Amino acid sequence: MLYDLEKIRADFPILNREIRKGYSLAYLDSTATAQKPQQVINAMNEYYQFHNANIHRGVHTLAEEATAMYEDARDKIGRFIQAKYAREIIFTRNTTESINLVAKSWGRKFLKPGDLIILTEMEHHSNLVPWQMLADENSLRLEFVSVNEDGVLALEVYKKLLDLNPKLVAFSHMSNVLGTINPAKEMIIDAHKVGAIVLVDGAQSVPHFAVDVQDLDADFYAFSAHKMVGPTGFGVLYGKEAILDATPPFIGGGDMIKKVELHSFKPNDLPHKFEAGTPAIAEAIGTAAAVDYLQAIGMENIARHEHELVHYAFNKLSSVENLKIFGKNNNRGGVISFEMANVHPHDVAQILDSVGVAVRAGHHCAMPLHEKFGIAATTRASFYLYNTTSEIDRLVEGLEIVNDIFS
Amino acid sequence: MLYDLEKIRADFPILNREIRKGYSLAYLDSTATAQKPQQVINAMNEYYQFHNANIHRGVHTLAEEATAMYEDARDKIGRFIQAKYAREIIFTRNTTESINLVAKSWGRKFLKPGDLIILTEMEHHSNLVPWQMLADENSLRLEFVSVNEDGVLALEVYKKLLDLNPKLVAFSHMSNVLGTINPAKEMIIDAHKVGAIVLVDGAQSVPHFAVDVQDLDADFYAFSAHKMVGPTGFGVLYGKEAILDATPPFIGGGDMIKKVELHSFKPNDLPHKFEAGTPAIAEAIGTAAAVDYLQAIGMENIARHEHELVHYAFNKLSSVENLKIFGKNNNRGGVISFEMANVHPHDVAQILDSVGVAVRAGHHCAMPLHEKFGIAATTRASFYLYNTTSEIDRLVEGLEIVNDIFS
Amino acid sequence: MDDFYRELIVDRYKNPQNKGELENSNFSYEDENPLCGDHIRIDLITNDQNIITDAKFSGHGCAISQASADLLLEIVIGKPLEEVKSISKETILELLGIELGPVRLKCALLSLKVLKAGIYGVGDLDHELKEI
Amino acid sequence: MDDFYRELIVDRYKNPQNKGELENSNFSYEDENPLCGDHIRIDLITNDQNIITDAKFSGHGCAISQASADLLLEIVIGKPLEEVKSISKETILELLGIELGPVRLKCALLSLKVLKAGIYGVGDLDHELKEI
Ligand SMILES: Cc1ncc(COP(=O)(O)O)c(C=O)c1O
Ligand SMILES: Cc1ncc(COP(=O)(O)O)c(C=O)c1O
Repeated sequence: MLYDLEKIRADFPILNREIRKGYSLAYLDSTATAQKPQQVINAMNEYYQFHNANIHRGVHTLAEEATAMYEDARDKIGRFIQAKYAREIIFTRNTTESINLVAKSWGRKFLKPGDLIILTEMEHHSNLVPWQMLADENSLRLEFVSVNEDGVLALEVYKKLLDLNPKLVAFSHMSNVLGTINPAKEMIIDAHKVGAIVLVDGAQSVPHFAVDVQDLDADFYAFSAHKMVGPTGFGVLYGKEAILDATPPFIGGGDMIKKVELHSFKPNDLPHKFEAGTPAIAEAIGTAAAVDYLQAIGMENIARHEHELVHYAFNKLSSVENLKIFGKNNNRGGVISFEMANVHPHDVAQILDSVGVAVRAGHHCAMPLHEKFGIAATTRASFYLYNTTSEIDRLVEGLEIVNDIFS
Repeated sequence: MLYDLEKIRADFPILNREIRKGYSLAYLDSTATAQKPQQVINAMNEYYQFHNANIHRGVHTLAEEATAMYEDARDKIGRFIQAKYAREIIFTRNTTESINLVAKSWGRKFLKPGDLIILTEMEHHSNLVPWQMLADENSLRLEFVSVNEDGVLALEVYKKLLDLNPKLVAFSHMSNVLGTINPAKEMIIDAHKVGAIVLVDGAQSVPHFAVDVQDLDADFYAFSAHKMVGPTGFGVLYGKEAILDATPPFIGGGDMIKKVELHSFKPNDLPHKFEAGTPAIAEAIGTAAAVDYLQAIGMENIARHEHELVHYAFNKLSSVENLKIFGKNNNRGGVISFEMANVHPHDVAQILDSVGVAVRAGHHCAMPLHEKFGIAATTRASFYLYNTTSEIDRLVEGLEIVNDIFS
Repeated sequence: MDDFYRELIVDRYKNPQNKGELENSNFSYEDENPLCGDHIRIDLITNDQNIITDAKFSGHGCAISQASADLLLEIVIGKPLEEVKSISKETILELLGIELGPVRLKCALLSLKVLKAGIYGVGDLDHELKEI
Repeated sequence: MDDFYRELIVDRYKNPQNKGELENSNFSYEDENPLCGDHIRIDLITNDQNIITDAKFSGHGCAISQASADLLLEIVIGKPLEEVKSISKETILELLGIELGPVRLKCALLSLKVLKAGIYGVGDLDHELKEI
């Protein structure tokens, strides 16, 4: 036992819910969003009930407390991913906004017509559409690292693309469809050799294993709180100080300024330069509580627990007829996407739901990847720190029912 | 009595706090951010504890419930400001992001070099900096409606500026410094006569009196949840359907697309086109609960209560020596900014804090307005539905202490 | 388990009666559900009096979207184009005989959306569904 | 009320001992607190051995920022430029004799920030204060 699973599960009120008559919830959809422990909910309640105030600009007790709590959250989150300075941590709404911030402020300034961006075929739309928009606007070129049959990036293709001298490389640390964990550190070393800036989409990595942005030497790193047992409405962009300093502001308004006259303004210092308007204060505090929660269990333990679950699931699923798993590689997180012959994933998910098993069905915001494999949608089961092998048994039982109904 | 003030106050846990030894909290800083009733906190807790899931893309029970709760929130918020269609309601992080969305998507597409934008001298930085950034980028001109000595817009100047054929007029419905309520409906009629599009910054209006965007005929209307007893991290942009339809997307990523290929994407329909990535789901639900809360009291009652408080305060403050109020006009909300001769507003606020009275000191994100009046900062007391006359008495007592210390 | 997958739905999904394409159709419309990529195309043949004499759907999707397309076409064949206007969300749900949440509703209504958008112009159904 | 406004602070605010400008200063730096618009400028005169022989501050601000500027200059006069490096947040708080939250801390440290930024370059103090 890596940790006391029953004790952990008791922290998550939703896991006790009878979701369908006679069926408790088996939540296998944490890749979409994670459930929240009472500790995270309590941290936000405590803020609202005892300390709520607007920050940075007030001198009364509540404003001082709220400001300290908000900036302490930045410290804690920065330490969690091993950032060097707290001011390298920019608060956003989600991974998507973090990536857009880079595209629309750093990208619009530093990428010129004809410049090349390298992405991969396994990107989430959030790490695809912002670059398409920018490419359209600034006449950039996009090239894609292909994905092999086993769901792994074709690194030889990556190396060839690097020879074309890209200005930016952007890829996800872990795929939300295939579960593949990409060799980020090596990919960044190679990209830096040709002088490219690297953005890593960490939406699926930060929640699931220990991330050290300094060791990775990532230039930008983006992730969301809601996938790491934290609140909705909160995301993070890490950026190296020198790069963020050179990047113009994104959203304009209160707090991101040093001085405003009618016709001009002077931007504030990092990190405030990128945080305009009243920020998500309660959410920052909730995310800090999520970091505390994850660290108390230990990211290594979480990663190992998920590893055990995914192998248990592989084993069990191999006995289910008509089922085909995508991306059976080994260096992976707790995500399994599959197809059932002749049954649409929506129907699979709906039938599983009727026995209390929550999985996702669809393109998982990765249409090009599905396109590549010639399918419109898959069913996805994903695991997190609170999942159990018996929930996987229930998944398998549900899939047998699917086979019964559609046979 | 408009409503049972003691019963209302009991809904706000923070108001019971002993904030300084021997002093309970007198919170006179709602213009910065409002306190939250337990009902709003509970609505978010309930979501996290029983219904938390990612929305729109899931078919399991939790995802269906969360999607319904999120979209019901849109309906409710839309009805609250009398929007015609739910899809005219775009969810953002705050007023600031709402205004930036308009500047960076509508503005960048429709405003051409040489085009004129009319703003006012009393704008919050959030309704100033985005237009400065856009003006800089697209070579636009900015003109400002001046503010009279009594804190009221010079409407004759406004009419003259309209003769210059602006493409956009943007102003706040109510000033967060002067408390002035601007004649939005008349200003919009006049602007529309010359074919201008009108954006109203409703950060201070929506929380404090009934707003009807259709009656106003506003083209865009922006506001924040945290100022209307709702959560942090949540804002709204209302836009007329036809205008939003013609506006290109802003943030790119998941959920805002209909279809994605490697090199191109097709945007989704309204409102999703403008909501990329996992949105602030709990916050949408919390904001809907805030709307319920405000409506149960009645916006007319809230406006009248604040009106009574502000007149009581005017009366009381007139007896305080060395005190000068800014903008003593009558058509105003519950905001009073003032100066104490020879005492810096920070010191005023700090001494007030030592007796439990929370006010704000600074430029209130309206530097140009302060510049115009030749002062760097003011002290601001503001009132909301939960404030009492005895809290105003405590403010006055605190100001007497300020006079004692610095005399 | 509940009766979610009523026999009718699975049956219509496996053995659709109005699936296919019409060579000589007067109208042909298509659209997709952005949430899952499901795609439906509807071909219609109308006569001089604007009565729908034949209709077929093609594309791919889940049992709900396929079955509801199949059932929808069954009731429109023989009707004047005008009458399609009166077909509502409720009509479809009655045909299917089940209750649906907002996400699955989109699957069930995709064919109706395609049909109405084609006949009356894009957006019309959206108005009807989402108006406050 | 608590002793927040210690006599020392109000006294230094009302009767500063190092306020003014120096015509023949070797160094002159200024900056503002973006949160409140407070502005401080510091003029320094140093001799051949890089010892600070005179210093004055000007600008406007709250009692905390003015008093801490006044007290800061008192301790730097007569010291080598190099020693300014060793003046920390704690030194200032000790001089003031009070505790401060993060917002008011910015007021108290504005003069130190101006002084250090001028001598060692912008950003240096920020590093020291906010490093994780
Ligand atoms: C008039 C006005 N506009 C805009 C804003 C900005 O609101 P937010 O900080 O929620 O974006 C405020 C609040 O500070 C305001 O009072
Ligand atoms: C790999 C990856 N990138 C980006 C995202 C987008 O995250 P968010 O929706 O929180 O912006 C997700 C989550 O859906 C993801 O899995």
